[in-house]
Amino acid sequence: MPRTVIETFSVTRLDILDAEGNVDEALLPPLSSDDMVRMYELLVLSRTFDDRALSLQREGRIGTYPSILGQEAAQVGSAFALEQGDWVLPSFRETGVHITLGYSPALLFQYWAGDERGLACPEGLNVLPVSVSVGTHIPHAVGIAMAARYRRDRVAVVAYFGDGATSKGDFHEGFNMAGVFRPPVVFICQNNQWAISVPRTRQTAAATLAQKAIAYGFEGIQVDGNDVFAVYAATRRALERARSGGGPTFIECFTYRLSHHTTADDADRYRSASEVEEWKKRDPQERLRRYLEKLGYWSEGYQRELDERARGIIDAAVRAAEAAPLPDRRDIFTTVFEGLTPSQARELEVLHDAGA
Amino acid sequence: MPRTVIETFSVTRLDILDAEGNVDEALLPPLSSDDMVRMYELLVLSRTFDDRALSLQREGRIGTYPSILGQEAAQVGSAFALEQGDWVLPSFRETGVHITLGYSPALLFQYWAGDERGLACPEGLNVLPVSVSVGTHIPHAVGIAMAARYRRDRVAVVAYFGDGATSKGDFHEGFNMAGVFRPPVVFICQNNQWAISVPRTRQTAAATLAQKAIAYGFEGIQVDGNDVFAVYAATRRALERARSGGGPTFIECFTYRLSHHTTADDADRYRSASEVEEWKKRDPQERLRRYLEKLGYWSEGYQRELDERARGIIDAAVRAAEAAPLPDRRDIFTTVFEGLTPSQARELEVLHDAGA
Amino acid sequence: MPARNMVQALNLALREEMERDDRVVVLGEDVGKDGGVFRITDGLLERFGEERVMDTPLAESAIVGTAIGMSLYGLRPVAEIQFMGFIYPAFDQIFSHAARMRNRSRGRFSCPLVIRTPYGAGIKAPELHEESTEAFFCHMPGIKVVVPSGPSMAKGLLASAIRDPDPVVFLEPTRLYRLVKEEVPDGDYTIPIGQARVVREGSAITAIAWGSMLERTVRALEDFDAEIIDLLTLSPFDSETILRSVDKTGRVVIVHEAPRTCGFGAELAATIAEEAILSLRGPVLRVTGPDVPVPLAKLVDHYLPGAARIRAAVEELLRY
Amino acid sequence: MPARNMVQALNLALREEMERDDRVVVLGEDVGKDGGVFRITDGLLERFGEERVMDTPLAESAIVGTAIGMSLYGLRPVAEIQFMGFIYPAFDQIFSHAARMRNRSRGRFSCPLVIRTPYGAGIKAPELHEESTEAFFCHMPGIKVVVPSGPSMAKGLLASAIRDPDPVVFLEPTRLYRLVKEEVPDGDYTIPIGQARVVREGSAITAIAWGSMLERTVRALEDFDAEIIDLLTLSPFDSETILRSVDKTGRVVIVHEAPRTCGFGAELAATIAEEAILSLRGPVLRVTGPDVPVPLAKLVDHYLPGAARIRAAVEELLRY
Ligand SMILES: Cc1ncc(C[n+]2csc(CCOP(=O)(O)OP(=O)(O)O)c2C)c(N)n1
Ligand SMILES: Cc1ncc(C[n+]2csc(CCOP(=O)(O)OP(=O)(O)O)c2C)c(N)n1
Ligand SMILES: [Mg+2]
Ligand SMILES: [Mg+2]
Repeated sequence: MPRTVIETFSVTRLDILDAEGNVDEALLPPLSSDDMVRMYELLVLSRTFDDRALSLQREGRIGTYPSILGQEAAQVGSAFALEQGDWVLPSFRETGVHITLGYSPALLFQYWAGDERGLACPEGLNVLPVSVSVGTHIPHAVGIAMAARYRRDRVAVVAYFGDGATSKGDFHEGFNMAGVFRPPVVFICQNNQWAISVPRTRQTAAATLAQKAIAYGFEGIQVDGNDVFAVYAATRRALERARSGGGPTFIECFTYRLSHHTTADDADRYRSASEVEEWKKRDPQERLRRYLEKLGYWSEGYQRELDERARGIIDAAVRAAEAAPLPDRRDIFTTVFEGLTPSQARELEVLHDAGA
Repeated sequence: MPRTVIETFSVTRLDILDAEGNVDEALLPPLSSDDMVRMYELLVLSRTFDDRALSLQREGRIGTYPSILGQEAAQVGSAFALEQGDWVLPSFRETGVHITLGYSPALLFQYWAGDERGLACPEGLNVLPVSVSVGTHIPHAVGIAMAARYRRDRVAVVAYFGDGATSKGDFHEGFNMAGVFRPPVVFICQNNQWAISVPRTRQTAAATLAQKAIAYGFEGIQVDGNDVFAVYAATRRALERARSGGGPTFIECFTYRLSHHTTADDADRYRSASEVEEWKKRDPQERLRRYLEKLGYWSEGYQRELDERARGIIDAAVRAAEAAPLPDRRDIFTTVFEGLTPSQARELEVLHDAGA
Repeated sequence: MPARNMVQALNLALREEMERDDRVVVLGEDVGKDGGVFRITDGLLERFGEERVMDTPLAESAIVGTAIGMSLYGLRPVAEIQFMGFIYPAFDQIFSHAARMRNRSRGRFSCPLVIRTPYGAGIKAPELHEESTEAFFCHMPGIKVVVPSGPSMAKGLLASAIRDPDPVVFLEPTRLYRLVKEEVPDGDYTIPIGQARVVREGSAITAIAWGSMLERTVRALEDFDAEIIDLLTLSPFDSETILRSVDKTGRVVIVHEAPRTCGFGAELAATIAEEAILSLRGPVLRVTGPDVPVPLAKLVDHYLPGAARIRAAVEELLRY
Repeated sequence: MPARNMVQALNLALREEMERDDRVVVLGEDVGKDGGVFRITDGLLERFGEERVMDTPLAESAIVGTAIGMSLYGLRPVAEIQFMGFIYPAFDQIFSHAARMRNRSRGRFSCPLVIRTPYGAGIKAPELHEESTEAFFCHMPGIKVVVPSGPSMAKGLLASAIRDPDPVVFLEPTRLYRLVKEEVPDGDYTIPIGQARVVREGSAITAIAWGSMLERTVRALEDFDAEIIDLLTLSPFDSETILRSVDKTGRVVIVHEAPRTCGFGAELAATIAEEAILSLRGPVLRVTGPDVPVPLAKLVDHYLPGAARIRAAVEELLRY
């Protein structure tokens, strides 16, 4: 009766496309050249949105905005693997996911300008409103996936969140529930190394976030989150597993938040410029560009044309968002319940009369 | 850039005393024969209390009571390793811990009879009130341990909870906090295989509970929870680690709840008699008895004398508990805050006047 | 109509709604094999299977959180929280998500779910097993709060709650579970949410109560000319029925077992002070639990409003 | 006395209390290196070190839970919840433990801790960043609730909260953080918990407000003979000061930004309807947020009570 080893576990990491634009051909997922170009264009479009959002915020035309700079591959790569009909639960920093899924950038601008109508997901897409409360949407993904399976729909569900969210009780309760019921759900953590000012190493003493899945009896994997192919491949495999009844998967995308936490934050207070510089070298867009260049799909002219196209799309979105009439003040009442309550009906009148 | 293994983990289990009363001498912790006899007597006393509590409940003399039958070794063995001054946070099923620590059985009876005064821990002992709300006391243990370390007190903190508690958000948040701050805390889970009607296998898909510590970057170990020496040895080692700045440890005591969940439960609705029979063969008290018998410390006469002594202690405790005057009805106000609030002062008068 | 206690009535409502609508599913701790610690879900697992009756891990936030997810997908989950004292870990899910998903998505998504939980004191159970913190949930725009007062109300209101398009917190007075039997109709039978019930007409005073305090109020006031209102829905509550009665009687006593300060009685009294001040002949009195945690068995009877205190309040009012 | 805004006043209070008493420690998300997202804890880490100023993981329940543990051991933790909208995950810890530990242990253990959190609307931040759900915490026997209305009140009340032997929820009106500067005394200076403040004497009407609504109420009623009460402590609240004023004026308007139903205004109105009914000349009016979630930036101004609504209520009352 010695002290016996009763279980062993390992955590693996997937890398396909390196910072110089070299790929591991053996691991490259089946993507056509059109797909790869499309991925690149989505990276560019997401970054263009992000850039514009930061300017709009500075000009006071939208409110606080969380930049995705540096995280585009984690977002585009994972969302690219999704199918029509899948359900997506973003956190609050998923511009690249929204854009990849075809969620209108105009709606996104509207939302960031403080207009709830921006979160009214168009029919045909199943993108839940952003969850401002960190990590608390994770159990919803489990429930949606359980319901989809009950309905025998071949739908998968993806929840996005950050490294900070892994400390939340709802992360744990949701993951544990997912382990027990094994519904078709994929959890994607963008470990961007920071939760506002708290570095990953002080968020948890675990060596990796991926290993947290061990606690729930399903697979956790780390991928290079700045490698759009690795993110895509891991997500695709997890979605296949989900759809085929294989249960949940946890994907840790190892990436970096190159910008401040939000426009209200000053990251220089808590982290070094040199760390940021190091990570800039691993830029997700640049490495795909290099790869495409090697393949002959990229040229400076193409880039100019692409940038222009992206700016055009974003310009139009900003125009559309800003052209939308102000929401009716009665809107604050109309979607709380299916109908108005008696007290709401009375309040609506007061609001209407006094106007202030 | 293949898929690389970046971390590996293993979970170990400690067994020292088997069901036949054989020990692995190499692993036996340093315990004098007096210690071993004392442990045995505590097992017997705990079981005597438990037995009496069940009868008192049937007679309507106390309220709902959760039996510890089968879990005595996990409780006595772990509490035996504690030192004066250590802080203990029980769940609601720790009679054996209370008794081992010297918490008055009379107070325990008073508590189970519905009198809060039973939870007023005597000075000199640091035993928190039972936490009825499952698992929610775990973060308190972390905070106490952080405070003790801040004070440079050589105090360790032990929190007890069940397998069901491992599903709670507070388990996760507390464990994660403990991993990050590494205070002197030991988490002891009595995995008694059931959370009311939910079996361990449906509580979580993890193969062991011990492996959950991997998520938090500290050690988790499984011990045979019906083996008082293994429990003691693991707890002792964890406490030493805690006191010497080595941070938290998670101990999963693999045991079994032989009785119903509480006196309000009927376990026959959800589990088989044969499972219970299997576990009865691994009775923690019987195996220590066999070992002591082999060593020559046990005889039938000794057992008779011991049983009588235990009954005497418990009889006296019941008498003391039932002799306590009813609590004053004003007591419901006096310890909510340090003083009475104005509204409480008014209410106290109403209560006093109307009396109903 | 067969006589049933509240446990049987609730069980019947669940069974019938599950038969009627395959969107209805049940989840919670011990709701399956064990049939619930109060047996409200007894027999449902056998009848509807594991996909519709789910024994969950011990995790209240995730019970409500996954129920939210199911409701977002179009199901009608009925989540059980084993006792109201364990609903607080799910507070954030209820407040931040169930209550707001419709509004947050401007109507694109909604959460038609029911959270059932045993509620209130008087069964001499351990700490946190006797809570009545209904007022919390009444301060959450987007949540409805329903409290039945007996078997037949329980059945009809639970059916309505399950069919309601919005999230409902459904509070079941534990003390009443097996206290009385009543005629409870089989089949399609609902009590509308949002309507109070005048249990007894009277003209000298209006007494408002709900849940297990209703029965106590009715008994306490047998010898008074009191109009007794069973509130049934606390949010949104039926101010019309209340104001109509207050107009008639000019005197009001509100009875609830929750602690006084910021209990739901405060909202009722405030509404009356705002809308019926000119009808009032005396103060609006609240007979409530005091501002303390619910005591354990030995002292709980000093906590709960009793007949003497209810009558004393009415007698005081009648002097105006 | 130097002029300080509320951020500086709170920062000073923390620094001085930490200097005064080594039991005082600070913990929360981003309170250390970053100095807090509103800079309330700026400079404390440098001054007092990592053992007393703790950047925690993102886990509100554990922030409050570990603070409870520290307080049980005799420390005086000040936990920051980054915004009130993220306090709900810690609701169970506050309700089931902080509020009850003293009572549960019959006085053997207690929880002298402070939970600070930015509170209220008006800064056009994202969802859940503009909450004012103070009423929840006022319905928790065992918890005190304090809301300062300006820099000097903030400093004095925070010092009192930290020295208080019981748990205090300390709500900091975000909109006021940098709105005004005031003379704020250095050194040992406290404002007692449990006492309201008559900000302006008057005889025609009593207006009660707290937090950021106070400033708005004062400005709205400049031209009225209103007695204005700054409540400061919501639990336990100072009913004496209120009733004395109502006795004098006979008219009351209560202003708060939380949704009306079961907001703290309900308790005030109910208390007045119970204890001062004979002094009242008209209804007790509440000017509050409506029963909806706080809207985002484009609509939030239609949510918050404004000067026009406050004046309209007063004018209505003056007609009685
Ligand atoms: C429950 C909750 N607590 C606190 C906050 C405030 N807050 C917003 S984002 C954030 C950090 C989130 O970190 P992470 O999960 O890593 O996501 P990231 O911002 O890096 O994308 C915090 C603390 C919040 N939104 N929700
Ligand atoms: C938060 C919470 N939820 C639900 C309950 C009701 N309840 C009491 S004990 C129990 C099961 C606990 O199981 P476990 O943690 O394994 O401890 P055991 O009873 O086996 O000792 C449940 C669900 C509770 N007390 N607290
Ligand atoms: Mg992050
Ligand atoms: Mg168990």
